[in-house]
Formats: sequence, structure tokens, C-alpha cells
Amino acid sequence: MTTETQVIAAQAAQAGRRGRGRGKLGRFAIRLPALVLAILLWQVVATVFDTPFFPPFLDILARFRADWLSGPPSQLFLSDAFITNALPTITRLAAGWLIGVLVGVLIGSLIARLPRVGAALEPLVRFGMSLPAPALLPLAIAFFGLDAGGKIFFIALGAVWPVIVGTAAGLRGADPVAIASARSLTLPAATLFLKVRIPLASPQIMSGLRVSVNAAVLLIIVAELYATTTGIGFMIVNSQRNFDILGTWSGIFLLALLGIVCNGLFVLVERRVMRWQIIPREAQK
Amino acid sequence: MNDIVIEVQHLGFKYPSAPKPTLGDIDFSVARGEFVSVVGPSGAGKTTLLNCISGLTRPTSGRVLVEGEAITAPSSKIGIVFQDYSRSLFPWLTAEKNVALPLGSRGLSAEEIRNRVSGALASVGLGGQEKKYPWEMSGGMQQRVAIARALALEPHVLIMDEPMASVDAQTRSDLEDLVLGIWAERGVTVILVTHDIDEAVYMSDRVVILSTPPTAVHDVMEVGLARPRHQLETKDDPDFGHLRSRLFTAIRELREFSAAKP
Amino acid sequence: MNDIVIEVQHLGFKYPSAPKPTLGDIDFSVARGEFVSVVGPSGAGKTTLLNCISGLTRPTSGRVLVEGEAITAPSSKIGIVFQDYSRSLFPWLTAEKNVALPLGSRGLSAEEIRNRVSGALASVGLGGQEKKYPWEMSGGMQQRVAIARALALEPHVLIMDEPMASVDAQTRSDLEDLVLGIWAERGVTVILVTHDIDEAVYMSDRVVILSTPPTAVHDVMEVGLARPRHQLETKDDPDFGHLRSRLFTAIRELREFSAAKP
Amino acid sequence: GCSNAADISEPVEDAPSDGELFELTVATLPIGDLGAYFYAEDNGIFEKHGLDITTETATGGSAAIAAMVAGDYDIVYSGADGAIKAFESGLPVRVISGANLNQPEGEKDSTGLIAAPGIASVEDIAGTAIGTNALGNINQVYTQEYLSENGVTDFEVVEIPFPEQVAALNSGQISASLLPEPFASQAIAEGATVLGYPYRTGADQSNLVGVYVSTEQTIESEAEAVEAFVAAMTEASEAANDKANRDALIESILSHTKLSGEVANAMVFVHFTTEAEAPQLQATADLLTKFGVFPGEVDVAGLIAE
Amino acid sequence: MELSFRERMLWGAAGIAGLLAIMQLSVMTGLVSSNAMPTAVGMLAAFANLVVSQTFLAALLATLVASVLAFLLASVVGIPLGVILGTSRTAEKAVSGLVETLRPVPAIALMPIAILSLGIGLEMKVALAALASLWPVLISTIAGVRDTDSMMVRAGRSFTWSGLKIMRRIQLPAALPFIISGARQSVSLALVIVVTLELLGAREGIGDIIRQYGAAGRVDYVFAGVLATGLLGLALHAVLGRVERRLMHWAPQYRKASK
Ligand SMILES: Nc1ncnc2c1ncn2[C@@H]1O[C@H](COP(=O)(O)OP(=O)(O)OP(=O)(O)O)[C@@H](O)[C@H]1O
Ligand SMILES: Nc1ncnc2c1ncn2[C@@H]1O[C@H](COP(=O)(O)OP(=O)(O)OP(=O)(O)O)[C@@H](O)[C@H]1O
Ligand SMILES: [Mg+2]
Ligand SMILES: [Mg+2]
Repeated sequence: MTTETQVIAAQAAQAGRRGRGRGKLGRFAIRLPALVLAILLWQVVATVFDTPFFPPFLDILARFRADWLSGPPSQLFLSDAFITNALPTITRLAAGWLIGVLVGVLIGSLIARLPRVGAALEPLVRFGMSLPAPALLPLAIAFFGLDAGGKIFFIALGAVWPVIVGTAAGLRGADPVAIASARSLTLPAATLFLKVRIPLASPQIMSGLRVSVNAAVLLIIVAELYATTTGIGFMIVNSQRNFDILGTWSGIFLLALLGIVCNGLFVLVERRVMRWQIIPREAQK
Repeated sequence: MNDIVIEVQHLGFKYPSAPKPTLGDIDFSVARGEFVSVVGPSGAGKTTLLNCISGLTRPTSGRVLVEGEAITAPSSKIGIVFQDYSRSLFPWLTAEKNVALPLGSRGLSAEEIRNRVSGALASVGLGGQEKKYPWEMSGGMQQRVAIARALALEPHVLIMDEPMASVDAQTRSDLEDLVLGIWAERGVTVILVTHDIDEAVYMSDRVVILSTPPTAVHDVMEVGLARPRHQLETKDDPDFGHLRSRLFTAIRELREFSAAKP
Repeated sequence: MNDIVIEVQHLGFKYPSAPKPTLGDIDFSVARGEFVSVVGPSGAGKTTLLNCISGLTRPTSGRVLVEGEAITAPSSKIGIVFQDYSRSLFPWLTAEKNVALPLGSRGLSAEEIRNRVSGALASVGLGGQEKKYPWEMSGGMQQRVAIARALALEPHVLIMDEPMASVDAQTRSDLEDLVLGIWAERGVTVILVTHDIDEAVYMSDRVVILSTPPTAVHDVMEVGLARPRHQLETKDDPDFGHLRSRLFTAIRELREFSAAKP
Repeated sequence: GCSNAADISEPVEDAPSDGELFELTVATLPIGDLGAYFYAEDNGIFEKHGLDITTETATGGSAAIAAMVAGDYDIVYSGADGAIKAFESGLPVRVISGANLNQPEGEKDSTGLIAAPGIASVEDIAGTAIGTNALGNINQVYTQEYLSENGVTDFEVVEIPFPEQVAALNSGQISASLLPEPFASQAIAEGATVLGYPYRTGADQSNLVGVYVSTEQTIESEAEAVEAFVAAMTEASEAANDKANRDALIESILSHTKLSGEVANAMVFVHFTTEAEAPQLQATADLLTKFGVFPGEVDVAGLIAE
Repeated sequence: MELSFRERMLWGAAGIAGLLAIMQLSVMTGLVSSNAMPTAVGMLAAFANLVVSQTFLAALLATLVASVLAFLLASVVGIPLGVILGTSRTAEKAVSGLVETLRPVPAIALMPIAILSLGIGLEMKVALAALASLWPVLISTIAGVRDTDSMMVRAGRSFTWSGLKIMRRIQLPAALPFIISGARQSVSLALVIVVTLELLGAREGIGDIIRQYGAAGRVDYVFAGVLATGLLGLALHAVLGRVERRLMHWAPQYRKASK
């Protein structure tokens, strides 16, 4: 567990280090060579070999624009397809994840702070943690059916485990010296918990959140590939069923973009919340 | 004679996981305004003793009275400074907020909190550094924030567990003088645990020497050196040399004795 | 007069990212078998200087000669002991393997490696602890492993960067005596960087006092105290008191001077 | 070209000369439309034609075609629209034979336009929503064509999986849907009515709904095996269409699907065939264009294997 | 408030029993439709049937083989690449744009395209699962190599060692805790992706079995399959924990309290 936190802090610190020196553009440009090369290679290989399922990059981009970004300015250029398909995906994702996080932090705290509850829930949590989350789809369908509720429940159900484990481990593993120092200040229980225990546990909570974001993105796709009639996942399946390969790629690009944006947002929040962890680390180098 | 602030009475403590008691039977008291150092071989149980005195740990036997009241939980009469500032300060809070944190729940007005915080930070020479995060400060500065945090609570007793151990030798002598200054100015009672014999002699009115576990008080040494003390003059005083030799020999004997035991 | 082992000639160094040079113009030399301490305010560039001497860092100007040869890369003539044992020992190797690690690539027979390792560990009083991992040892023991690792290389020069800074005061005095013992026994030349004024005086034949950056040699102090030295007697010697006062004042002045500058 | 890819007899001579059997992997779906195939398998018709068939159950026609292109299958059962779409997108697929047609006029058809209770005529559908099991599939475009022939063009199409369509009809979420068996029977049992048979359109009132497809490469390298398969299916289709074999057919369907016996007994069957004619496929392709699945005209020439 | 081992076991058993009881009662009382969820007894009976069935064990093996192959592929690519990128800042910078673009892309989304070139069998599962599980091991290796204490590297240089030797003898072992932690995440991820692909229609494996029972409406077997999947994950975790402890006995979190 500690190693995991270290990895995250190290990664975040790395991202931070990159942020120093040079102008914004210069910093950006220096990271692009491989990406540009990969895209060029894609374009050339796809054009030369002309396989139907591996279309040139630019063709996909064109289709991507047509599919998602062809709307009127009043819609911020977002197309109707974007609004009917991507928005539900995004709201389901956000709702499911948030529920998962809230419940996860709550249960994790209970487990860490109440030893008996912790002991009772531990095997179940371990099981849930090891269970490939998509296998829970039948469970979600059982309780909530296949509509939006079912999907949100499904995402929450998958996202909750790493948050529980991270919260419990973080709270339990808190540095005893830090806790003693807080106790010596005769803080009231609530302050002690919210202002000391939770921040102390935050690296591991964040590590749990990071895993849960990835799980949530995976699950929304699974849910939508499995059975829905709207959503980006559905768009991909539908274009695949129609052998509309460009359309499939265009959907995949949108999902990729969604993944990148989620990740980016997360890193932003993480850097803000874990500043006190990350910056001293950078300085130490 | 003097007004007694802390009484440690037949204190005993055993860690549940340890085979034998760490603290055997410890008995001593500290007068108001006194500066007492506690020394003893590594593993003697100095930290354990401080934890018992400050109410962080419940003793297995005996008790601790602070101003006549038995201590069962951390009390606002006692401020503690730990050795490792990097673990006792909260890195997610600025210096100012670290100091203010325990004040928030004491029914003080915002005004008064602000005054106490800036007063405490000024005492330790950190006026103007309020907005810095611990990790933006040197080790000595961080330890001073930790001291300020304890001071802001206006405790009657200040307990310090090797507060100077994690800083370099030069910062250390600065901190020693800072602590002596605060002690003299605020009239607080101080119990200082240290490994450093020179420091124990230099700082204290009395030095309590602990034995090895099950630990008891091996000896108490009165330090009659004049105050205020001075890093060069006091340490050049022949009496200082004699006191440090006595202490050095006592601890070396205790260590050798305990090393021979198992 | 004596046989010169290390010559530091007009050494200058500037970190590429720093606005001004850290080392200005440093010039001193060390005779064979001599014990020289280097002291100076924090940030003076003591570590930087050691890195240049040991060939880990290329100086910007000037040069370092070891036994007449210019140093451009780490040399097997020099053994280094770093301050923080927990960062320079390899936690995945036992004490024995830590010591043997650098010997593997020196064309020695397995037999000879074994002898050197056990010899070095015995020198530091760790005979019988060969199979322990660093983290199974106390801080003092770990630092002794680090010293043994440097000794096993049979260097002509032993360079130590605050080797005693991370251990407690009692262990520290033990280690000081251990290092003096090894130095006397093996006749190795030692350069010791330390923050601790008492330590610098107690250990050395000469103390090199560095100024603040751009650093030069501020002063060199001869320590005429008799050898072998003794923790109590030597430190009780009035000459010791005078030397430590001189050093203390010199460094405090340097610090105040540099603090006044910006 | 118009071809009848299946007119081969003397099955035993299909076998490889060395006495070995041709090996083929076929992807099927667990639905009644493959009755003839299941019948062939259960009654040794493939062995008789020198074939050693491995049957796999796919999740859907298009996924199976994709997997076939990647080499997982030799032959795949798919809706005619799936074959057309794959061909149009440039995948090297060919129709090797037909599989099933709608029943001609006068027969009960297995696929009818089922209306929700309360929808009495096609006109009532105007302004409502109709269901399809997959957006842009063959069922949808034939239904749309049927409705527009009857002057109804103003409606919405929503995607609902077949098993949930009966409930959707009852709840009024959709007004009508082209339902196959066993869902059609189920809906009718719950009060729905049949409005018509959308597949009965065009010159001969019959349209190719399902086909067997393979890849260009398989057709070339396993020519004999593919021929033997078509021959076997021709024999099986004739047998399955014969009302005398109804019980055996039901038994085969039961053994390959999860349907209950009750449902299977009440089932109406498709018309099995191996014939595949270009005009039929072209008609379907034109409907797909007409209702916006394809952006432009599509020419299916070359889709049917020579 | 430390609980003894016995107490922990008892409470743990109570937790499991409680959940099963809730499941049993909520179905028996009709709170949850029996079409949606089996009773606990039904699930356990189905589970008992599953674990002795040849088909099921074959499926288990198929899932496991695909996951392990994917993980191995990811490690074989990820660890050396990570060491290179961890050592060379220039290389790391140059590819960071590509890595950061590809990493958040959910591998599952590529399934519809991957089917076309790789089919729905082992190759596709391994390829997509390897792609997904490449990132944890790659990123942790980079972080681990980069995080190696500069003091250790300096110690290595003071031995007059070459850069390559320092990399092999110091940076790699020092990075091992990171690498292994990444590898553990990778294995779990590989299993998740493989099962997911199977649920979505890939051939063979536990996911495939669950999907088939789902299509047939056999909720007892579906839940038993989910149970089995969780247990497989648990077993995999346990094995990896063992391996990790073995390799990493020196790392802070595994040091036996020897004093
Ligand atoms: N939580 C614990 N459980 C069991 N034994 C403990 C625990 N904490 C400390 N000990 C043991 O109790 C003894 C006293 O520990 P303590 O930390 O109080 O000593 P100390 O005098 O402060 O030592 P040091 O000078 O090294 O700080 C030691 O032998 C230590 O190993
Ligand atoms: N890699 C670096 N890049 C830029 N500046 C550096 C670097 N390393 C050290 N410095 C700066 O060079 C100066 C000398 O550093 P050095 O570590 O040599 O001092 P020191 O005398 O060893 O200090 P201390 O007593 O704190 O160990 C300091 O001001 C430090 O901030
Ligand atoms: Mg202690
Ligand atoms: Mg230094």
C-alpha cells in the first residue's frame, strides 16, 4: 500500500517537475515528438495498406468532427449526437463515481475506526476488491434494471471498493507520531477526524480514487456496450453492427477523449490536494 | 518549599506485546517554573514516560498528577513538542494554521486566536513567515513552528521529547537558546528529554537520570550553574565539565550494565 | 615536510542552475595520515567540495590531485562514507553483501573478498553480524557498515560527509572513538565534514573553516591536543575549550555576516 | 450475376478423396431462424456431405462476421443487412447461400408487424414510436417501407431488445414492432394484434432475411468444403420446410436454443432456403439507403459468391 | 481496541453469514424478484455444481491463461521500456505526450475494432488486456527508477562503476518495490479486462460462461459465476502477495519486526 502511494506521489511529482522552466508552449512541444510520429505513422500505414478496419487518422478526425462537433454555435458546436449520447454517458459516469466515492469513504472510515465492523466487513471488501468489477453487471441489472439507475448503481458498485480499501488503509496506517501530536493538542473528535486523520489518509484515499476513476470509465463503457440505446458505448456498438468502421473509430476517439479528460481533471485535483506531499518530494530530488 | 506542578507517583508501564515492563516504578516531581531534563540509555522508556505524563498513554500502575489533578487523557495544561517535526507538524497547513488548529475548538474569539498565533510565532522568531508551509522551511524553522504551536495553547507545562535531535549542530545551539529564552520569559515549567549530555546540563535546573527497563529513577543531579546561560561561557565553566563528566559516566555505566545483562 | 596526499588547487564550482558560484577558490592540502575536518556554515558547499574531491562532480575551475594524479572520476584510492546510512546502504543486501558489493569488480579472488569483508566488519566491531540486513540494525550499526564498506576498498583516503549526523548523541561518541581507532590503526588519511564543533576539534589534527559562497578557505586551525584522545579528558582540557570557542565564534561570525548580506 | 449457389447433388462425392472430412467452424445464433441448420446437425446431414462441422454460438451476426474476417470462423449466419453492410464497408465477405425467407402470402409468417393493444390500424401509428431490436437493421427498414407504403411516415424509431419489446408494447412505450418468434406469439397471447407482414413486398412478395456468409479467402481455399456446406443446407432446408418433419425440427430447435417446449410448439417458422439472388439483396440495400443507414447508393454486385 | 485473531475470524465469518442471510431472506420474502437474484442457497448449490464441472474448469483455465499471457506481454515490454525512460529524461520527455494520450484510453473501447483483426479468441483478449495492463507496470518502473535515492547512485559511482552496472545492480533492485506494485496492478487489470471481454462476447472463459447463463436466465449460475470470479481474483491476489513478500522481504512494509 505504501509503495502504491509512493508511486503516485512520484508520478505526480514528475508531472510537477515537468511543469517548471521553459514557456508553456515549449514545455508542451518537447513532449510531443513520439505522439506526432505515431500519428504520422498511422496516417501513412493506413493509407498505404488500405485495410477497411484501419482507416487513415485524418479520415477518422474528419468523421469525429462530423459526428460530435458539427453543431451550431449555440450548442458550443456540439452536435445533437453528442448531446443525446455523450452527455448521458458523462452524467451517468459522474453520478455513479460520486456515489461510489461517498459510500466508499464512509464505509472505509467505519472499517478503520470500528474494529468489529471492520473485521466483519473485511472479507466482503476483499472479495469485492478482487472481483473484476464488470462481473457485477448482472447484480446491477438484478436490482435496478438496465436503465440509467442500473448503470449508475453499477458504476458506484465498481468504484466503491478501491475507495473503501484506500480510506481504511490510509486511516489505519496513519503515522502514530502525527496522531499522538494531534491528540496532545486536545482536539475534539470531529476536528481530529476531519482535519487530521482524513488529510493524513489522503494520499491513500487519492490512490483509491484514482483506481476508482479508471474503474468507473471502464464500467460505463461495459454498461453501454452491453445494453443501452444511448451513450457513447452504444454509438460504438451500433456503428460496429452496421459495419460503419469510421463511426466506430470516431466513437472510440470520443471515449479516449473522455478518458483523457477524466484523467486530466483528476491529476489537477490530485496536485491541488496532495501539494503538501508532492512539492517537498520534488524539492528533495 | 516550592509549588509542585507535576508529580509522577510510582509510575509503571508494560507494553502488551512486550515480555517485561518498560517502566518499573518511577517517582519524581517537578516544581513550578523548573527546567528538568530527563536522560537515560536508549530504550530506557523516556518517550514512554513522557506519553504517560502527557496523558497519551495510560500507565499500567501508579499515576501522574498535574497541578494536583490525575491525568487520564491529554490535557490542555500540557503542551508537547516531539522530536520529529516532519511527523508532528501537519504539512497540509501553513505555519499559521498549524498553530491555530488546536485553538479553534477552545471557545476563543477569532481576534484572540489571531493574537495568540502571531504572538507564539513571534516568540520563536518566525514573525512574517506565517503563510509558509512546513516543507517550505528549514528543519530548525519547522521545529520552531512546533514549539510555537505548543506555546499558543498557553500550557502550564511544556514537555519536549528530543526536540533538537533532528536538526544540525548549529541550529541546535540556536534552538537551545531560544527555548531557554521562552522558558525564562513565559515562566512555563519544562520537561526536556534529550540524548545529549551537554544539552541536558546546559539547559536544566535538574537532570533526572533513568535506569534501563524496568526503568526507575537512577539518580537526580542538581545543576547549580548560573543563569542566564551562554553557549561559550557556561560550557567553559569547570563546573559544567564536572557535571557533564558525572552524567557521561553514569549513563555509560548504565549502558554497560544493561548490555552485560542479556 | 610531510608527504602530501591531497591537493585542492584553486577549486571553483558553479551549479548550472545557480546564479553565482558555490565554490569560489578553494586551496588547501592534506598530508598522508592526517585527520582533517572541514567545517563551515550550512550551505557553504562542504558537500559540493567533497563531491569534487572524490571525483563525483567535475569542478568548474581548478583541480584536485590525489597522490599527484588529477582526479576526474571516482577513484579507487578514495572511500566515501555518506551522512545518511539509510540512503547509501542497499536495503536488499545483508551487511556482508553490502560490503562485498564494490569488491566484486576489482579482480579479487573470492577468498580475498571474504577476508576483506570480514576484516572490515571486524574493524568496526560488527563481527558476527554479517548476515543481518541494514534495517535489522540500529542506526549506529548501519553507519558502521557504511564505514566498513569504505574500508574494505582499502582506500588511501577516507572521505566522510557528516557521518555522525544521523545517530543519537551516545552512539555518536562511540562512533567518533571508533573512527579515531581505525584511523590510528590503518594509517588512512581522513577528511571529515561535520557540523559539530566539538566533534571537529575532538577528532582532527587540523580544521579547515570554509566561508560562505562563493566559498573560500576562511581559516585553518591547528589542533595541538594530545593523542590518543578521550571523550572526557580531552573535552575537559582547557585547550579544548579555547579551540571550540574560537571555532564557534568564527562560524557564528560567518553566518551573521552572510545573513546580513541579502 | 444471378446465381443459385446451391444446386449441387451427389453429396457423398463432396468428401475429400482421402476419406477425411472437411472441417468447418460455423457461427450460429440461438434462434429459430436457424432451424434448418440445427436440423442438419442433429440428423447427420453434414456428415453425409463429408463435413465435420464445429458449431459455435455467437452473440450477434455482425460480431460474428468481424470474428470471421479475423479468422475465427469459416462460415457465419447473419441477417442479410449484416452481409450487405460488411460488404459495403470493404470487408472481404461473400454470401455463399441464403438461409431464410419470409413466408409467402397465404402462409402464416413468423415475422409480423405486431401492434400494441389499442392500435387498430397502420394509420394509428402516425405520431407514435415503433420499436426495433437494433437501429438501422433489416427489420426496421422493411417496417418503415411497409408503413410508408401505407402512407405513414411520421413516427420515431427506438431501440429495445426483443425480450423487452412485449412489455414496451403493453406499456404503450411503442405502438408497434416487427417481432419474430417466439416474441410474436407471446405478444399476441397478451392481446397484441398483427397489422401486417412488411417483408411481403417487392416483385415476388418474398425477401431474403438471413444468409450464410464466408470470406473470399475461405471460399477460395476451401471451395469444396463450402460447396458441400451449401449442398448439405439445401437438403436440410427442404427437409425442414416439409411439414412432415415439424416435430423433428422443433426438437432440433429446442436442443440448440434455450426456448421452452411450449413456446417452440406454438412457433411459426420461416421459410428455409439456400437460394440467394442479387436483386433481393439489392432491394434490401436500397431500403437501407432510403432510410438513411447508408449515406448513398450501394451496389451489391459481387456480394454473392460465384 | 486491537482484536485478537480469533475475534477477527469470528466477526469475519459473521459478516459473510450476514450477507448470505440478507440475500436468502430478501429473495424468500419476495423483496427481490427471484428472476433477478437467486437465494444464497441456490447460488451456493450452483457454485458447487460449477466447480466440479469440466467445462467450468476449462473456462477458468482459459481466463487465467489469457490474463497471465497478457500480463507477461505487458511486463516484457513495460519493464525494459520503463527502465530506459526512467533513466533518460530526454527519452521520457519525448514519449510522454504519447504515453499520456494513450494511457487513459480505455482498452475495452477498442474491442469492436480489435475483433476485426484479431477475432474474438485468445489473441484479441491477450492484446487488449496487455495494452491495458502495460501502463501500471510501465509507469511504476519509470517512477521507481527515477525515485532511486540519488545517494545510492552516488555510492555506486564512488565504487567506480559504469552507468549500466549502476542501473543493473542499484537502480533496478531499488525500483523493485515500485515495479512489483505496478506488476500487481497489471495482473489484476489483465484479469479484469479478460473477464470483461468475455462478458462482452469473447470466446471461452468465465465471463463467457456467465454471459451464457445470463442469456438463459439462470441467475443462480450467473451469481455462482460471479462468486467464482471473485474467488479467482482473491486467489490471484494471494499468490501475488506471496511472491511480493518473497521478493521484497527487505522493503519497509515487509520487514519482520525483528526487534
Ligand atoms: N508500541 C510498543 N510496543 C512494544 N514495545 C515498545 C513499544 N514502543 C516502545 N517499546 C519498547 O519500550 C522500550 C522503551 O521505548 P521508548 O521509546 O520509550 O524508549 P526511549 O527511552 O524513548 O528510547 P530512545 O532514546 O531510543 O528514544 C523500548 O525497549 C522499546 O523497544
Ligand atoms: N544540485 C544543485 N543545484 C543547484 N544548487 C545546489 C545543488 N546542490 C546544492 N546546491 C546549493 O549549493 C550550495 C552548497 O550546497 P552543499 O550541499 O554543498 O552545502 P553544505 O555545506 O554541504 O551544506 P550542509 O551543511 O547543509 O550540508 C547550497 O546553497 C545549495 O543550495
Ligand atoms: Mg524516545
Ligand atoms: Mg552537506
